Amino acid sequence: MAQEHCVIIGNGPAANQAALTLRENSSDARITIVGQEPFPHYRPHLLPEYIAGRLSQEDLCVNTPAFYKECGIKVRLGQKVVHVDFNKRELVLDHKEVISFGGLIIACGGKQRIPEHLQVFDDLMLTLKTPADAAQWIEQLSQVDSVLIVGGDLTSLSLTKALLSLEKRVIFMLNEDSFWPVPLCNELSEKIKHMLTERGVEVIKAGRIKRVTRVSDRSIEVETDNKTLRVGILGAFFGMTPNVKFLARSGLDIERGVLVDEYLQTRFDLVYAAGDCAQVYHPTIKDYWVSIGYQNAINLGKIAGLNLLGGMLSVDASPESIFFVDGIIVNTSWWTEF
Amino acid sequence: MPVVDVTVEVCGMAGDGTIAAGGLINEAMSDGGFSVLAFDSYPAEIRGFGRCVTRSRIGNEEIVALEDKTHVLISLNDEQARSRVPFLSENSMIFFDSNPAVYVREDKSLVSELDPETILFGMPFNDIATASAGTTRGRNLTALGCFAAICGAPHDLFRGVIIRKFKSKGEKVLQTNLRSFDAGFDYALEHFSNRIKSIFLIPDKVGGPKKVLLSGNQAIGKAAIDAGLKLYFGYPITPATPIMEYLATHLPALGGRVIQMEDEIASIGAVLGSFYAGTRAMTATSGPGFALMTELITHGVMAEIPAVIINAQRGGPSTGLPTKTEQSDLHAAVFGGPGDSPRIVIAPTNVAECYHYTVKSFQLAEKYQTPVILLADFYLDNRVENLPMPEASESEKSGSNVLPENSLKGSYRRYEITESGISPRALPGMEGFIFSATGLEHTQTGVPDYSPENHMLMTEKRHRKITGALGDLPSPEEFSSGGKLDVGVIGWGSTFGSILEAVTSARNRGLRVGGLKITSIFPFHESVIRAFMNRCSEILIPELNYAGQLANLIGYIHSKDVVRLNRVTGTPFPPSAILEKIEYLVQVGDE
Amino acid sequence: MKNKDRYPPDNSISSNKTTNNVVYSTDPADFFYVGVNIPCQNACPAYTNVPAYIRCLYEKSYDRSYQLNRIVNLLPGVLGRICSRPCENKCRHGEPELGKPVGICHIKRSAADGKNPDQSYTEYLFPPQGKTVCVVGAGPAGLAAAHDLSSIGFAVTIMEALDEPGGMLRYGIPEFRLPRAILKSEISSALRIGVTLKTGIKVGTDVSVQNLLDDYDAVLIATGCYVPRPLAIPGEDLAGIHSGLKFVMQVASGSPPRLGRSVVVIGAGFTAFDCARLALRLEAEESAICIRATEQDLRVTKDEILEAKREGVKVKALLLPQRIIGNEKVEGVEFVRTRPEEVLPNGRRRVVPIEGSEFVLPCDSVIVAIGQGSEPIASPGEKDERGVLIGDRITYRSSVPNLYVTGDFMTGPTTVIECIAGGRRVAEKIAEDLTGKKFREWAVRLEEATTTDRERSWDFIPRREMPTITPIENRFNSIEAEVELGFDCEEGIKESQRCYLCYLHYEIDITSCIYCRYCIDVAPRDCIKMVNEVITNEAGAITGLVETSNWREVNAVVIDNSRCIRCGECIKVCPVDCISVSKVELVERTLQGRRN
Amino acid sequence: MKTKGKVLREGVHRIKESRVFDIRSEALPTWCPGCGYFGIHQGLNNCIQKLGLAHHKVVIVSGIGCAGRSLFFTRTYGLHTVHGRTLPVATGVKTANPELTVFAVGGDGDGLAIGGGHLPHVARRNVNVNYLLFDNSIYGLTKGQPSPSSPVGMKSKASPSGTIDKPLNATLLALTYGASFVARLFAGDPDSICRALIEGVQHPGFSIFHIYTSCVTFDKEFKTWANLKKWVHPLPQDHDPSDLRQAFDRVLDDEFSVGIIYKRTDIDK
Repeated sequence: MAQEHCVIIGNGPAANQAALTLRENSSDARITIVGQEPFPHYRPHLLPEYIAGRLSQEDLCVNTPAFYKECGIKVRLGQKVVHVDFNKRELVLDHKEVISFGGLIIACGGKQRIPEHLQVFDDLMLTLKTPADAAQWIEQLSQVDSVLIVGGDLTSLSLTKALLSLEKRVIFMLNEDSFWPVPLCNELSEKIKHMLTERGVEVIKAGRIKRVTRVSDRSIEVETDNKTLRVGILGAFFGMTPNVKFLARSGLDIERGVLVDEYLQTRFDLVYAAGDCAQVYHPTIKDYWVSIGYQNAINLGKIAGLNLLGGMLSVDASPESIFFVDGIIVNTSWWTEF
Repeated sequence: MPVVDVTVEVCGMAGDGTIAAGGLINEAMSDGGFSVLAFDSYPAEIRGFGRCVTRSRIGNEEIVALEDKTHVLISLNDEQARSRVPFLSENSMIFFDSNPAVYVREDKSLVSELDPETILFGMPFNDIATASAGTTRGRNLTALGCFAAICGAPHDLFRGVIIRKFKSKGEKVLQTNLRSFDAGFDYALEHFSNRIKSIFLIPDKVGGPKKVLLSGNQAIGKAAIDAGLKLYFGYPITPATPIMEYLATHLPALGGRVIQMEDEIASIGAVLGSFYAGTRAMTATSGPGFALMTELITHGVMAEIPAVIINAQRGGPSTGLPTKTEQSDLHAAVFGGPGDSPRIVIAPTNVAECYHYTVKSFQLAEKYQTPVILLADFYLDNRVENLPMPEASESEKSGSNVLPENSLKGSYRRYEITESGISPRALPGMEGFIFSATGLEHTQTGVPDYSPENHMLMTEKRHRKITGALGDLPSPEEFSSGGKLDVGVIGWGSTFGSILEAVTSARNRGLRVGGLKITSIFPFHESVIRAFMNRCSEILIPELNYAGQLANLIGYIHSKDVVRLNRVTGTPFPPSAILEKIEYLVQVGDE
Repeated sequence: MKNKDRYPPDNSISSNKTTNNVVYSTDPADFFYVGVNIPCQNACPAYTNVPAYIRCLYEKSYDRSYQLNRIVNLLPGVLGRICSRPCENKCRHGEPELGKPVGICHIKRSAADGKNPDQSYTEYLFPPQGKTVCVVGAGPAGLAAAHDLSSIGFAVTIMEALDEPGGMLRYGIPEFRLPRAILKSEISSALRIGVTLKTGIKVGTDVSVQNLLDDYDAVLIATGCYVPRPLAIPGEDLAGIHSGLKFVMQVASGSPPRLGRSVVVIGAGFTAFDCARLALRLEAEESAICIRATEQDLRVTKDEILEAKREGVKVKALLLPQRIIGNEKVEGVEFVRTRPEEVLPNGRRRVVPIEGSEFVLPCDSVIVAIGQGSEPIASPGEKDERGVLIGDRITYRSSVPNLYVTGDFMTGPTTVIECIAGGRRVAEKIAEDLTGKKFREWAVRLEEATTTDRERSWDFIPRREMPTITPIENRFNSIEAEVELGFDCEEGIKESQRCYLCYLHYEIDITSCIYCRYCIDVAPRDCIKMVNEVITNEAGAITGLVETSNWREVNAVVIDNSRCIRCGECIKVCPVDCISVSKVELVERTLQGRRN
Repeated sequence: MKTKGKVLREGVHRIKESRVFDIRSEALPTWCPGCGYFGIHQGLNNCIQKLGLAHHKVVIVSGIGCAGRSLFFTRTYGLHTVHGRTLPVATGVKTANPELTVFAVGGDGDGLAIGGGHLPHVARRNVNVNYLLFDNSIYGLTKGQPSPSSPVGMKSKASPSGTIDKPLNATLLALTYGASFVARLFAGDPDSICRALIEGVQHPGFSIFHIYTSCVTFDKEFKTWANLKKWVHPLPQDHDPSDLRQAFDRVLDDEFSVGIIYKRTDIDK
């Protein structure tokens, strides 16, 4: 293994932790990180701060390119994996380059989840996952003064803070689907509602969204069961779903995410998954969970790295941070921040 | 306005439309008011090991040389473009086809070579082009469209140029190209909207005189026409062919003719014949062809028939490196050929000089009745600069040094020995001046004569004539703050641009350094050069040849050995290399 | 009728006016070729000549396009809506890097929508054979069999237990997916050639199979699968539990049961999705489908899943029901988590329940749609353990002379197109058994072509999505409203342009090739190869190419038709015209037919 | 007609068995895809194979130009000379070692323009050199200037208003110069090239093969594949190659009849 080519799909916390772990424990492995985004590894949960102007893009970055050169880790940015052939042990990039791998760690993270019935309005909603998204927010915020947030998840809360600091009018539609990843039990819903209204956010209940239309380049009309609202920006926050579409035909077990055992191993030799894209089956809780959040990602990345090198570490289920959402169990380390 | 200084490369296989794409970039940027210096290199096989690269340095201040580093690379063929990766600057931008016909393994892929900080713009050029125009023929334009969109170059700026370039090729071709370009432009806007970089901020009003894009070859062609060229004889050879092609397009309208001969031997012969009969003619060739010509050139020296020969130098002996640049014909030009055969050799250093010295060559050739060789080179001939349209004054062109009719006093001596060494020239058809020109050693009347006295007299006369021409030749030009200099850099031909850039940046760093540009290769201004050398503690002569041919020619003038800096990479001299050497010399000088 | 002699008596694209030289081959190598190189036609149980009918649609000859379907599938309008589309999974346009598969099924519907309504289809009829056949069951299999038997010249009677013909199509598929008018008209066009239809007769009770055997020369049982398979878990008898099929049938006959607020559907097939979607059209507010494996493993079409989700249906994966909770009325279902294992040969995913991962999903009613089994009929002949008559998968014979079985009744639940194919095959067999003659045969039709019929730019047309009723709310206004609206003429043609026309076969004549590689230079992908050797199977069909880039070893330049996207660029440039194109189609030929 | 699986396999196998391509280089030719030179290359290779010539006993001498590259793609002894001087060098090789089979190859520019002066003399001397003149009527390597065999009026960057010089007819020249074996061929028909070469090689004396071919990259109008295929046709059955007068008549009447046009029979071996 040690001499073979270890490829890591993804450039998030899990991916980078995995890469560094591999490097620390195997000096001569050839390591490549393939990241879909053009940005170097950054801290996604700080994006709202960046939007608020309190951080620069540099502040978001974790390491410098030079750092990776020193570690002898090849980083490919803005390159998308479109297919993985586990028999030939090759992966194909969207510009049709074929890369062979000995070991593989899938840590491609999650992508913004939009409920099917809202997908038709995709291009009218803003989400927040990448610096590119942030740039869009910054650009549009300069022109509008009101924002409607539907769904609501942990990102949306920190974003709300940022928006308030920019003196924007924020409306929060709390009852769109479940609050994610935390199930919106009344007690918690009240807690959040209180927290928001205290800060001057209008929290409304408006039922399902029926229609979204752009009336002018500065305003969008949102029609729900019982309301019609005009706002500058419509922000959709339904949390993450693992970003594993490209594995569909590969023969890997995919449900919400890549199904792995507690050692993060897939059905294939030397192929592991870590971070937001892994759906881990855990014997102690007798169920699958998808872990969300920076800290979890780092832990999983480390374990995947070590196990790929022959380790037998199992992930801990940290039961106190597990929630049942949308038919799957979610393990997050973010929610405790509130 | 921020300083713009960007080097853009298009790289592809010959046949990919690489050169065309590069040309469009230059035109557009020139129209946009930038100064442009561009240089293409294309292969000896049309599709063989056929790498084509165009490099355009674009800036809003004057540009005298190429940059070593590339900031934008447009790849029309990834396998070829891989070779350009080492030349990329940090955070460079790459445009490449994201959906090539076949899958590529990691070790053959362009992208795999790149640093993470490289900014990737992968777009399916082929598909976009085909989808928009039904053919992949316009994929180079598609790539250009993407480039234009991303770099914030105005859409209509490029469209304007494309229309100008292709309308003659018929509506179909034009539309194909426009559609392909637009498709690329729109695709980029749609898919990379968040990554647009406004690099090329076009100044609202373009200052100064209207500039035109000229290659060295075009400048030479135009100069010849302005100088009253009537006949051109030539044989296709890289890199001189474009001169013939330029003249073939423009000369006939002015009553001149371009005649493609069966080889260089015939070409120079016809040129001599034409001048003999009093018509200005020219031929252009490169090393191999020039070698064929030497015998007839010396015939011109001997028979004192004017001729203008352009030698666009390329690389290596024999067929050598037909598509690479080198300055290794200096010896051949000055000394090549049988016997003592002094001839005038001039070497321009930029496109403007290509123009003015070509004009001058005709004047000198006729005044001194001898072949004049203009030493250009691949880089100088094919580089494109934008400059105000050059014009030649009457005094620059005029004078054929032919005796007026009925001016005969006594008997006519075609090869009369005079103080200047210049003999009275007459043309066939003039009454009472009948004479025979011959390549045999001859008397003042042109009668063959091998007597020792005669040969000594005549040889001496022919040399005196050439030395005397010095007064009419462009004198060396110095670039320094005067006074004592730690290092003096002397150069010629296309290399001098790089020298000037190096010297300038050295001076900006406070070094006592100066440059001397020599354009008169033979005869040369010994006294001027000596004066300069005496003020310098070190003399550095960078040349694109192995032997240091200029150093060999003028080195003896310096009190101590001159420092040679020689390169035979086939590529233009990188300013950085010269700067490095200068700094080194200054250092050792201090110790 | 003008179009009578416009086309040859087989389902091939070309008009028989063609001067091109045509050959019918039954060489196994040619069948193999079709299997590999015309993936869509090969994937279709009825071997529909897909490229041909798509091409016809492009040429706006809707009638011919419809007929090409109708020859092998007597319900094109129906299948154009509810087919399970095995062809699209195999479509070459869907290969990685080539985009999405052609909307073959949608185009089929366009042909049906576009064809001249009062243009009745030309049948190829044989003289009367003076024999009688009784077909039991008017579902897709029965109808297909009855139609073919009748066209071959038998006097055919169909006995149908329910009031209307169509079987599952009529009762098992909700109207919002399949409007009844379409079904009616296509069934009557199938029966118009002289089939007698008797409805409301339940064979086995109203009349015995033995009687039928006495009255008819042959009897065919095609009564399908109507016996819901039970979950076989505790609590299945509680109130509020419905069988999927029965539920759909109740809705279809206008008497839907009460469901309550939240519905859990157990099952992974079309019926399960129909139930979940119907539930939302009735009183239910929440409707969740619970599947044992993952969404990946679902057999229903992607559109089906998407539309269901857009309507608010939730899909909950990796769940195995353990028992149903509640006293006399359903209160919830207890599930256990599963872990997916390997994919079984039958394409199904094996799952293992995870010890101790049980949990309860509360709900008001449960719909069990995990498939059905055949209903035993009192009849002579060998039966299986469930008492269902056994039929031979090749001969379709039962152990009793002149008694045949087909369709889902024989195979268990399959797809509509499989049933239609089965119906046609059994018809052939019965005809052969009764007359000792062969009436139709499959052959590979090869025809020299001159043009490629395609433009490269068509390859970049994006797949047209099927327009549906939006906003979603409007779907719930009426329970019949068909959700999919169908392509308009333009969309249909645009989509049909996307088809690569894989019936085109490109070939380089190596005896005149000069190896100049011009074709490779213009090829859009690695479809033309420098080859050292060609590998074939014992039938003599190409199974592999040994490539090389060593000039010394390049023995031939070969077009790999399994990679070729039929763009025709190579033909345009070949200096020595050594590339030929021909049309290769799998067609069914009428052997001694007579037209009516 | 069938889908030719078996046929194809056997065909390819036959080629493989014949080892006809052993003489090729490993590297792919650098000619543009579609270049007619591939056809000639094919014919030459087949000829060497069919004659069973030992590869090391074969020398190919070539000039400058695309045609000049041939020898890099054929594994025999090769000598790449300067522009237009092919024939003299080939003469030297042959006279120095008569045991060698010598092929001289060059384009129309190389053979009719710069080297045009050499053809008459090598023909006069009747040196046993086999000269393949690749005639695509254009300068390919210098990007499409007119060549001596370009038709009157051919437009190019070097002749924007069309050439006015009459084209040379290599076959006619060869006859006129007294070449003892003259064949005119078409690059699109490697078999007949091969057959003619075999006869030419066996012919004791100078043989010239004037081969019409196409430059797909620069000639879009004149000698395109389409046109050549239209124009070229075999010599009439009754043509008698031993009759010089008839040969002249053929060539004068018809520019595009291909085959062995003249073969002097009165040479003692």
